[in-house]
Amino acid sequence: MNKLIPLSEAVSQFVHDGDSIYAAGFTHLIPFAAGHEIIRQGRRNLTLARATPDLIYDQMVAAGCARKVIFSYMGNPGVGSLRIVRTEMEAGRLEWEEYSHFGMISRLQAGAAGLPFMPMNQTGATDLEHANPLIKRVTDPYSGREVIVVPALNPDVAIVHVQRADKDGNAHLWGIVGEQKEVAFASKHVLLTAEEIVDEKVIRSDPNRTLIPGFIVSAVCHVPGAAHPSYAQGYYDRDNEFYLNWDKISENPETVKNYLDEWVFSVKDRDEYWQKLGSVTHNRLRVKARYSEKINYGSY
Amino acid sequence: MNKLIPLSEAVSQFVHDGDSIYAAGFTHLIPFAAGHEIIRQGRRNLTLARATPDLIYDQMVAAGCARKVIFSYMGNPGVGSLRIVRTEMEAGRLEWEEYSHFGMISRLQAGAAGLPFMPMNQTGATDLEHANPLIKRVTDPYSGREVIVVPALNPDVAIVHVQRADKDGNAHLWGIVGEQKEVAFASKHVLLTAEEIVDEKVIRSDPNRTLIPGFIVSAVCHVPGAAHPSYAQGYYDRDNEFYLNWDKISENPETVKNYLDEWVFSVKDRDEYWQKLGSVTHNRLRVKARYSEKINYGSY
Amino acid sequence: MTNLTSAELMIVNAARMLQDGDVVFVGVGQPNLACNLAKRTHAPNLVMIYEAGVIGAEPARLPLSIGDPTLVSGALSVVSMYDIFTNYLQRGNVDVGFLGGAQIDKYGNINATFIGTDYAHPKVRLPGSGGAQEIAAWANRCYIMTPHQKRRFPEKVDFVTSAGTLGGKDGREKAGLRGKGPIGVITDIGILEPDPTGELVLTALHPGKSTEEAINNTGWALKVAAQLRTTAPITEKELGILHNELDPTGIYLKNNG
Amino acid sequence: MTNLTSAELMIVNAARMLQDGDVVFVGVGQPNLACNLAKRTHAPNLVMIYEAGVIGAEPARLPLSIGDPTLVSGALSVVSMYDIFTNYLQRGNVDVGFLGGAQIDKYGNINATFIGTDYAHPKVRLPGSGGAQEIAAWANRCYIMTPHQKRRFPEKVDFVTSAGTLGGKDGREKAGLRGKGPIGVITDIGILEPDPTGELVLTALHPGKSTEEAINNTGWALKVAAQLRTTAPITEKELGILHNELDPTGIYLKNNG
Repeated sequence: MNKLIPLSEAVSQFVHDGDSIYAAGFTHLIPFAAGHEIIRQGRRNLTLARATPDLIYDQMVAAGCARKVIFSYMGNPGVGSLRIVRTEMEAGRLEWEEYSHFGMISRLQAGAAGLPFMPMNQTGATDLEHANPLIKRVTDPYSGREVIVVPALNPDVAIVHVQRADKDGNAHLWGIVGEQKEVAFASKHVLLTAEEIVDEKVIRSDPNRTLIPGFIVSAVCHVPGAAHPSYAQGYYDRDNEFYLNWDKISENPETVKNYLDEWVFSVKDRDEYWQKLGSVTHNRLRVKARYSEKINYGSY
Repeated sequence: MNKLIPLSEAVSQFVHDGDSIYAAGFTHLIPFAAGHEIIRQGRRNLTLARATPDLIYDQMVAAGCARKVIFSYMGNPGVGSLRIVRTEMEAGRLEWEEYSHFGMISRLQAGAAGLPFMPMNQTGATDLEHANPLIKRVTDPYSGREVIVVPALNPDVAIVHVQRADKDGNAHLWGIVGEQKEVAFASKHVLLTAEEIVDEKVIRSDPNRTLIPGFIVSAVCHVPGAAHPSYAQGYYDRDNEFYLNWDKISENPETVKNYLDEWVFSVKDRDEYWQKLGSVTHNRLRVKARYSEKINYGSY
Repeated sequence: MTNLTSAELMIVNAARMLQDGDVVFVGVGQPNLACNLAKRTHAPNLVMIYEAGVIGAEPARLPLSIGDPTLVSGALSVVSMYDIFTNYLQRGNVDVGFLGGAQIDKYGNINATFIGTDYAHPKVRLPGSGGAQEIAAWANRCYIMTPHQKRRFPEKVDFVTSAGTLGGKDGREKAGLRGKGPIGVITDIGILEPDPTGELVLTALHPGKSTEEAINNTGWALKVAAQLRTTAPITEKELGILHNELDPTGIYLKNNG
Repeated sequence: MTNLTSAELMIVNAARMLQDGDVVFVGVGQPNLACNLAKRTHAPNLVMIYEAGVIGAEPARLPLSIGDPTLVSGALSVVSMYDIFTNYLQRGNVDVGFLGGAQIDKYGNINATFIGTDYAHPKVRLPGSGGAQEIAAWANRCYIMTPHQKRRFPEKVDFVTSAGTLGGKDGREKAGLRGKGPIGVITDIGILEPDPTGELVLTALHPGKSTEEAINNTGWALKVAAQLRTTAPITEKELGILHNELDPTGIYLKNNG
């Protein structure tokens, strides 16, 4: 079934005030375009879950979209502090719920699998367990020892950016595939953005590469460059310079406001954003090709 | 580290009387060559675990290698009864332990993950739970409802056949990848057979395709055709004719003995077995190429 | 339309129960033919998935096993068995499952494990669950295709490999099962469906079949629904697709069991 | 060999603790440099894995983040985060983990969560665990690289993000942890290692550093091992690889903390 619609329409249709959102991607394929569209459409009281809130949630929190964050590492990866989320937490203006990476991904795995919880072995570090009452214990009936358990996470909306998908939403991903599959299966709706929309034949040429099947997808949007300043393996590089710049921008509410005005509110969509980045940035992020060796599935 | 050795040496070094074995592969890539080598070397009192015992365990049970089977579907897939295993079970000469497919694969998933158990939702069918005391219940601390749990399965030896591996054991698999990854991580030793030994560069050209990393592998053996009468996607077809023939062969202990004499004990190795199959069979199983579309990882 | 085989009657009537867009957990043999027939008639967007991990197969030939390589080449996706049973089945992404077994009882419980009275000493040992235990519990709805024979329809199965209606909708909800369970048993005489208490009753007969035939070939006192239907006659088109396209050598069409 | 930076001292001494064939859970920055240095000197078969899911990376440039695309292209394998934390880390397939945090206490407990007295009202909110809680528990052995400063070495951390020695080997075994925990803290003054009770004591000094320096920069009464070693001088070869090959622009080498 053809689910190809513009991103603005997908956000308007599937993201509502008060929803819980999981914008997927561990460093890789972070769906910034959808995040910006949510800011533009002025959503409020969202619960924003991500292992690493990253710049995308720092910006959404700055724009006033969020009531709460759920996370396992609240930093600007490779740079340092995630200033806005941190400030709001320290000021008591933002609720939060915290796990380790493994706790977070176990919640998603349970959610994807249709299980009520997932077990994890003990770590000897019990302070987080005391701080977060959703982290519980269960006795292993085989050894009599306790394991740690976390409850399933089933967000209202998964936002997943992929390298290529067909118009039905069958998606190929490669490179770091962090928690994309788990988030897609765990969520009630899946909003997909893709660097390329390809013919179904391309997807069917390599079925082991399809991590997300179309029939769990609600909307497919063709949005090249959607991950910038994050990256899409094989398409463009991570904009490390911007990650460093954000550390400066986010020091001051005024510069943050200016950034949002200029790069989110004043641009219509990701196309305009990408053009605005300019050729110097385009060239800096350009990547030379390095292809996989083909494999033979055989004609049976 | 180069782990490339002949299959006879790998079996002699890593498979011992009394071991628990999991020969992996759901219909696809079933490691028949290793099974035959274990029969030739006369191993005894093995515990043979597989979701579907398939012909490989029917033959190993016939040859007297096994003390016990652990399974979830004891049939000749697509044909009917698995006569030898069935007869031995009915006669009380073979111990068994039984799960559903999901129970079996959950045991492997727990074993691979380093967890003591995995939870599964209730199915309303409780007779197997009563027949197998290893299937237990745990109370979900979030809902107060019970879930079913199964204990980790950690076989002594995983036997896994793959399409291509480098000499260190880094392995690419495609097509049906049933439980190969889980079995490899769950087991104490991994014995790998491969259709092709390729340069490490081929593996590194497509890291998302590598399901088994070399550092968990004990031995790598170059054994083309190792899966016959099962198949290797892209290399040769499933020998459905033989699966149908086995239904006849296995009706009678005499014809089984003759089969083992002719096809296992009287051939030195898989090369000789493959030659003995002859050109008519080779032609019947030959597969025309159908390649995946390449992907671009980018040169960073 | 006389001289229809049992296989034809069951396959065509099963195909008609499938809806466009259904995600179906397919077995080999007759269920596979039913799905492919539905896909070529009223349900072009039906998605076939297999417990071996194949999603959206478009087999170029009739597969002998659920792990046949023809299911893989050109499929939409191939995933691990763990993913199939968790992300697909347990999570509720499977609309329809097909079930079968040596015995089906009054409440839709199925036995595919053993015949006898003692699990440890089976008179006849059957293959066991495979995926059936979970399919019966978690697919949104399940169908059973089976020849209508007394020995296949005992009042109570020797072993419950997969759960039936558990006393109807409430019983399954109370047991925490997400799917509706076996909502249709398609035989070569007619169709059985659970009444509100979960008991399988005769709700339809194929043209030319009688209530007596159904009752006489059932191991419990089979009730007949107040509004007994007659299934629509099988069309030449349906038979044509089955015989000319799907199973030209008649591997599964001539098989009556 | 005077005028060595803190970074050089820590990176080279950490590299020397790695063994050939070790599977190392690598962080970016200094641990990444230590691993690459070891790989180019005494441990050519060291396997670098990253919590982002990358196994056997051979980065062509210095990665800024643990999810950098240069780690992926040409890696041996790339897997999901769930697999990294289960099949690799929890299963016991990781030999070495690197840990870091704002506070490290007498028993090797690390705080990377918050500074203050009330979790719900942090004075300074830090990033939190990321992978650290599980790395500290399940990697076979862990190393910590940190500048030797009193505020970083309090007697007791404000929050235990990752567990330390838990009273030594027995304590960790009793708690059901598979790894040995933090067995070496490499600072710019020397090396701390747990004694049999799990308390971190000074076991080595870098050339030219003194016991007093170490004691004065530690927040608890630091004990000195009976057999205090001096670490081997850093060689020109080691420095050459670091400055000419691994971090030519000095991003992590000039950083003293």
